[in-house]
Amino acid sequence: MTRLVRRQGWVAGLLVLFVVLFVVTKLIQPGYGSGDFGSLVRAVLPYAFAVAAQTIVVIAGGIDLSVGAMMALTSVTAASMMDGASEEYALFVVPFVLAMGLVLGAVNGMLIVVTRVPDIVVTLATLFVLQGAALLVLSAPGGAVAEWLRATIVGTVPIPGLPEISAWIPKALVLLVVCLCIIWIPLKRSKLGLSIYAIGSSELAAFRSGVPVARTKIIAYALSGLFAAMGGLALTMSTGIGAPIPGPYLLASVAAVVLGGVALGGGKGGLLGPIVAVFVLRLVRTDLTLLAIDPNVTAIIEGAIMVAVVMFGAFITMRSRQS
Amino acid sequence: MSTTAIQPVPFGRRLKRFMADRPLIPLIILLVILVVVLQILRPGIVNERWLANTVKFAIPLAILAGCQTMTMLTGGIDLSVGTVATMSAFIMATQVVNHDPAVAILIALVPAVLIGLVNGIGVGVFRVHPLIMTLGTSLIGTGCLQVYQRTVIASGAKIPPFLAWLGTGLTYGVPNALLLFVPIAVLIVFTLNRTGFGRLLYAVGDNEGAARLSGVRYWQVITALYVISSVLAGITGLLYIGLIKAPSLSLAEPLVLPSVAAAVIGGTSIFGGRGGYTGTIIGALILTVLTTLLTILQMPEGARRILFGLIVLFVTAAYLRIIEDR
Amino acid sequence: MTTNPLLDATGVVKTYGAVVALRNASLSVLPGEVHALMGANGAGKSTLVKILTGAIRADAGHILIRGEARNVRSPADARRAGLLPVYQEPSLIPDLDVASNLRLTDTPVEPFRAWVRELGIPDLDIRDIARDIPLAVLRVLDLARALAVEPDVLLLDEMTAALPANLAEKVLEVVRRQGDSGRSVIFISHRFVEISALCDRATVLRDGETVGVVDIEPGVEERIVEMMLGARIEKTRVAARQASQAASPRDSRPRLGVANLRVGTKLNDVSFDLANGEVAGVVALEGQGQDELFAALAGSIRPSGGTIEVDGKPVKFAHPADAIRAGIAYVPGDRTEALTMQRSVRENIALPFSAALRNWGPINMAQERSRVVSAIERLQIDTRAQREVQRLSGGNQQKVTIARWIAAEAQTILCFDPTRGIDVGTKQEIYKLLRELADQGKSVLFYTSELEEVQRVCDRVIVIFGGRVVDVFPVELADEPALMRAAYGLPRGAKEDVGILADIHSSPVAKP
Amino acid sequence: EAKYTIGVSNTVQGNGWREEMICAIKAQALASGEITKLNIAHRNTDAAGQLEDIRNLISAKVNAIVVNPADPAGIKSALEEATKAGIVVVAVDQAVTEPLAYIISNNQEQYAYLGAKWLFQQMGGKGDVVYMRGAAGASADSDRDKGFKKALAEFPDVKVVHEVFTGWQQDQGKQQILDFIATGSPFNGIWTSGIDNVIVDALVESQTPLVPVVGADNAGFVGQLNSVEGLVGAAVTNPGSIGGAGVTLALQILNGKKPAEQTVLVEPQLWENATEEGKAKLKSVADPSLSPEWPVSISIPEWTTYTKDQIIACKGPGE
Ligand SMILES: Nc1ncnc2c1ncn2[C@@H]1O[C@H](COP(=O)(O)OP(=O)(O)OP(=O)(O)O)[C@@H](O)[C@H]1O
Ligand SMILES: Nc1ncnc2c1ncn2[C@@H]1O[C@H](COP(=O)(O)OP(=O)(O)OP(=O)(O)O)[C@@H](O)[C@H]1O
Ligand SMILES: [Mg+2]
Ligand SMILES: [Mg+2]
Repeated sequence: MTRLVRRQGWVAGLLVLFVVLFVVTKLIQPGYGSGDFGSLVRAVLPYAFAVAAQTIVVIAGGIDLSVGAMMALTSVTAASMMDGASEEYALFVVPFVLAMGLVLGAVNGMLIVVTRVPDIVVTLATLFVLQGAALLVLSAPGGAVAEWLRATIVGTVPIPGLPEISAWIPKALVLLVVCLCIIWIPLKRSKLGLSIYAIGSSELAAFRSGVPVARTKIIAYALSGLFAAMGGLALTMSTGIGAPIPGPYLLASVAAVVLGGVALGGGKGGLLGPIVAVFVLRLVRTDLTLLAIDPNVTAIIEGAIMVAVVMFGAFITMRSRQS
Repeated sequence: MSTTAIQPVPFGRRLKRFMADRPLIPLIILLVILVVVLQILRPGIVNERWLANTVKFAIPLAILAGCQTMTMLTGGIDLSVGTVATMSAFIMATQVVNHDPAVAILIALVPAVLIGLVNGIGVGVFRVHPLIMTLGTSLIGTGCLQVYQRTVIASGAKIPPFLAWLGTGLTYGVPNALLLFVPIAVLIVFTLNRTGFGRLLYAVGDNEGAARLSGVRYWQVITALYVISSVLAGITGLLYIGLIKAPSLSLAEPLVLPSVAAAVIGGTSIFGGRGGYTGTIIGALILTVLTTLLTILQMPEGARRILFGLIVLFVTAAYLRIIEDR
Repeated sequence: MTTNPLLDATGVVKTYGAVVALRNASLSVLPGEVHALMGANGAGKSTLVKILTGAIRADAGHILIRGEARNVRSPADARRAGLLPVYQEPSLIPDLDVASNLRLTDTPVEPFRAWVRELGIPDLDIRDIARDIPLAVLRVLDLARALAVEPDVLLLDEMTAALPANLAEKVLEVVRRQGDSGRSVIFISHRFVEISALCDRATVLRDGETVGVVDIEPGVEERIVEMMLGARIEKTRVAARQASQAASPRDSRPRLGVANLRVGTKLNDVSFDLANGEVAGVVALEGQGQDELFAALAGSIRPSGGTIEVDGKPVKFAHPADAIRAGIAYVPGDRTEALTMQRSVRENIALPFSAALRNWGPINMAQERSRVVSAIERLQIDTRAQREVQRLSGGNQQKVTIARWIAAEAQTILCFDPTRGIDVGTKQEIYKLLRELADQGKSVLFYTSELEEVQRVCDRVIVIFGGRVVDVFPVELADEPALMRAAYGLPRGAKEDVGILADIHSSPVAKP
Repeated sequence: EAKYTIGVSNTVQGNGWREEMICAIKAQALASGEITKLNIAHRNTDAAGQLEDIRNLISAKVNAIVVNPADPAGIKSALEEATKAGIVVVAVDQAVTEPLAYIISNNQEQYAYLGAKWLFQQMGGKGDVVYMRGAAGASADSDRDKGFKKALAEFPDVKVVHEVFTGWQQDQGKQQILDFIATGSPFNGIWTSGIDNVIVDALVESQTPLVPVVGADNAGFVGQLNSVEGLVGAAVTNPGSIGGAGVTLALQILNGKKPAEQTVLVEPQLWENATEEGKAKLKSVADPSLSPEWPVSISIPEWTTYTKDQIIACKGPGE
């Protein structure tokens, strides 16, 4: 029990924080309802995939500066492929783009393994490469998206007889949960998942325990690429276009990873924490808008929240270590 | 049983070992190669004027990369340098309208010291990861700057002539900025190699526990470090505004990632405990020359970026290969 | 004998830049034997083990497993070939719990549990995170994990070095039986007792070269030492310390006074004095509170009660810096805790000079150099690979941790198992050094897991059991049986038999 | 009589033009006296982020939204939701594809065309031009590119000798032009996408013969056109105060005065210093007290009613 609290305490704290923020939102804007919650989830979508992409490599002891650029590239690729194409063609585009993310992620991993240059530098270099590639695909925002794809994140999942509840289950949320779980849960239970934690915790010890370090690292980056590609698709699905300039997803993903209780340095944490952290951060944004806070002050508030939460976490660990 | 005779070491290996012991040499060779490529692509470009320009633009980058080098030695990173430099530049340019330049510069360095102090305390006392800590303070700093700029919209902005002289001027073809940079570089190199504080940076980054057992107080070292880093960033901002002469709210932000890259290309480990400043200076020069190279090449912007990424990766990998004697 | 060797390595070469770790090493292990690999610090034992198990690549050499040349490129390959190592450093993944560590290596859980119990740890929770487990237990878990897959060849690199006597006994017991059941063990240790109790043959390395293979029989120790040390032999002969040599403390006022010291639940009520010019030994089984005692005296953790006096003045340490200012230096048993591995020997030794705020300025290089060099000479540190401490062998690293405080002229040195993993020659040097320090009027508190060292070095013995001082006696009375009894919390003069396999958890409680 | 809440969404922060736009919105809201509260979402983000901001504004139940779109098509879905909820949507600076939204915009294509055409005429219809664009992949940049190419097509003897993206960053622009100057390649004119005063600086510093330069109506550049000896150039207006006009339009619609057309284009003007007439105009619009990154056209006649003091104070209702 105490072990569970110790390991999941941070995530639980974040969930509580989210609920508190939700109540606060309701107080600020009594009309805040299921539709607005749907908007929140749709806003969360690209961030959540970006943060999942980041989480997996951070757990593996790396960092991926190219997530934002990867999302941009996959997004413009999807949008330009679907531009003027038939609705059915999208059935081919989606797997193609996902595979592209997987492969490009694996290339990231291979470059790290082969060149032995630190992750942060390799992914900084691929950040430029992917950005460049995105500009070659589309030199300005454009492209299109299949209608059915767009519809997968609009509206709610109907549950017969329970309209009250189903109003609170946006399709975007279902899509998010399904996409994350389909990869994360089997991974977490497999030996591969353990290996990813192992190389993040101690590469030497992992190598000596017989973990194929290079292969595991490449797979971690490949999965990161896959999540980033989902993020790119989510961008295209919500905007209907592809934009070659990366959005603010890189820094946001790093911040959410840390807020979610994943140690930069690797080996610790899970996916749930960072995802909840994303929800919290997006809801803070909503509240700032609802409160009509001076926009120049919002940057200060967001920065301060980030620093304060992380300091608080550091403070707790310090206290618990002393006792 | 006969011991295997010591065979003569092949030339290739000897050369490699020689380079490994003097990591600056391969780095300088890489730099020269880039310059030669540039000269081949655009014959005549490598002239006195170009050299002066390159040095002028490399200097601010090199000083910020110095901040990264020092923080990276302790296993940290300082992502707030861009914001700090921008803040001090912007504040100086707007304050100098109503104050003496010396006073304006002092006012401009106050936020630098404050941000450094907050970073240092966050990292050193509360043990927040430096990446997050400096990211957070740079967000806060940017926000504060936004608020500040609203109060001075009407006051206009000025660049004190001596900063412009320092930033853009040449004396006998040599950039005046070197007057500022050479002492700073000497000071950083000296600090890292010949002072107790420098030793502690390496020690803390390598094994904090060991440093503690030797009586080192981590928070003191880290706080001092981040304050120094911030002040250097502030000074860079003043120099940069002298060079660019256009105060803007994102003036030095584009230098942040390159400053990290310059330190890494220069052989400083982001995991701490290993590296030095001389390599970083060459790293900054390499990046600056590379930027020129790509500006000069006429190709689509996308291809340009791809090439930039590939070359950075290649240079770093080649350099690591050379100095790693395995 | 006609049996073919299970493992046969010849002409193994490994160089690190200018440092030749292995020049021409060979090793041949027969089925069913426990084979000792011996050599002074830096002889290349660990390097050879790493090569055999695929953790590093050799530059040259032939390795045959059951007569076949197999390409062992990684520890995973080695496992498949039936070779399982326990390296000098723990290999459990720090952030995973024990159960996950087992899964990662495909280790069956039940046999593992059985081995762990057999090795003397009855109450292991396999959901504990490896990081939270003490070093000695981790080593045992590493061994149990290796045993559980029933390897053909088990390679144990200084397995017993970090273990307290009771756990070491169990390990020896178990390893012995491995040989009996037809499997082979390569056993590295600097302790001759263990070698003679356990091994059938020994391969001796010197400076990266195999200089001989001998059968272990009574009296062979002398020959092994000769082979190991070569020319160094003469300098290191130091007889066991005679009781009559014990220096009487010169100063009546104690240098260090500890009264009723308590730390959490581990250390309850410890009181003793340490005089100037005295070496006091601390003897305790694993986990009796000695770690906490040393940490509290070193300023690393805060005591929850009691007082510490230095030179008669009460002190409170909030940080190791405070202890250092009071002239108390701490040498941890685990050298990775004390060294900055990527830095030079010189910087490691000089580190305390720069620690205080007022010493952050320019360094007087000439002065520093002379002090560092004299400390290096005094401890005879092998500085061939001095640009990075991590390239030094384990024993030489250990010396650097002590040299630092010799250079800084600390008045009181707290040595926690300083001879862990050190060869005989170096051990003698360290004993001599500690005595010299005492003769210069310094004081030393010395914890050791090897009881025989007590007689050689200490003036007085402080025995700790269950977080309390259960006995203090002069070195004259400290023969091994007496120490062993005391360590188990038995009163002096008690006649109960303390078997080497006695279970500490059910052993009689100390009488106050 | 103040009764409306207006939401604002903008996706670039820290750039003089956008800051002026926000201040114009605030000043106009205050000057109109009809607005109780402004909800401003003003940060650096992409189209998806703008969708989020617009939806938050819908949640906040504003009466109208003034939006500077990150991309015309990318935010259609949120704008649709807004118009469905009965919120008046006014896009400024760029068009949007949502049919029910109103647009009051600077004509970016025309902006580039006007400046480029003037430049090519100054060059005598032939020679080499340096083309310093904005940010690669931004839609305003590609609109301007169309205008530039249109002008270029009219002058077959003009060649683009060097094309780079400044990313609308002063320091990059300066380094790029200095690098180009160092190559020694001759050039006869420079077209910039608003990173202009550093270009003039670079020419002066490196003692290169001055060539005609086209920029935007930023205070710094306008000052240079008036003061730098031998500089011939033109500033094309691209008023940031369009934001204020957006507020005015939104209020008109809320008050039932719908414009005849969905789209109202504010045509750019060109101020040059090649003629005496132009010089006088430039002298009259120059404003050295402004931040050099701010456009000098701080108001748009007929559309904005605030005073200069009000926009500089940058305070909205209730502040
Ligand atoms: N990574 C390395 N780089 C350079 N030199 C190394 C490296 N690893 C080991 N060496 C050198 O190789 C030699 C043999 O080291 P090794 O660790 O094998 O000794 P050892 O016999 O295990 O000693 P000990 O008993 O002290 O553990 C030493 O001189 C050491 O300095
Ligand atoms: N740069 C240096 N080079 C060589 N030795 C040094 C250097 N700096 C300090 N020392 C020596 O290291 C030891 C520790 O220095 P430190 O000044 O910290 O001692 P201290 O006991 O704290 O001083 P005090 O007793 O004066 O308060 C002293 O013996 C000092 O002489
Ligand atoms: Mg060893
Ligand atoms: Mg002193």
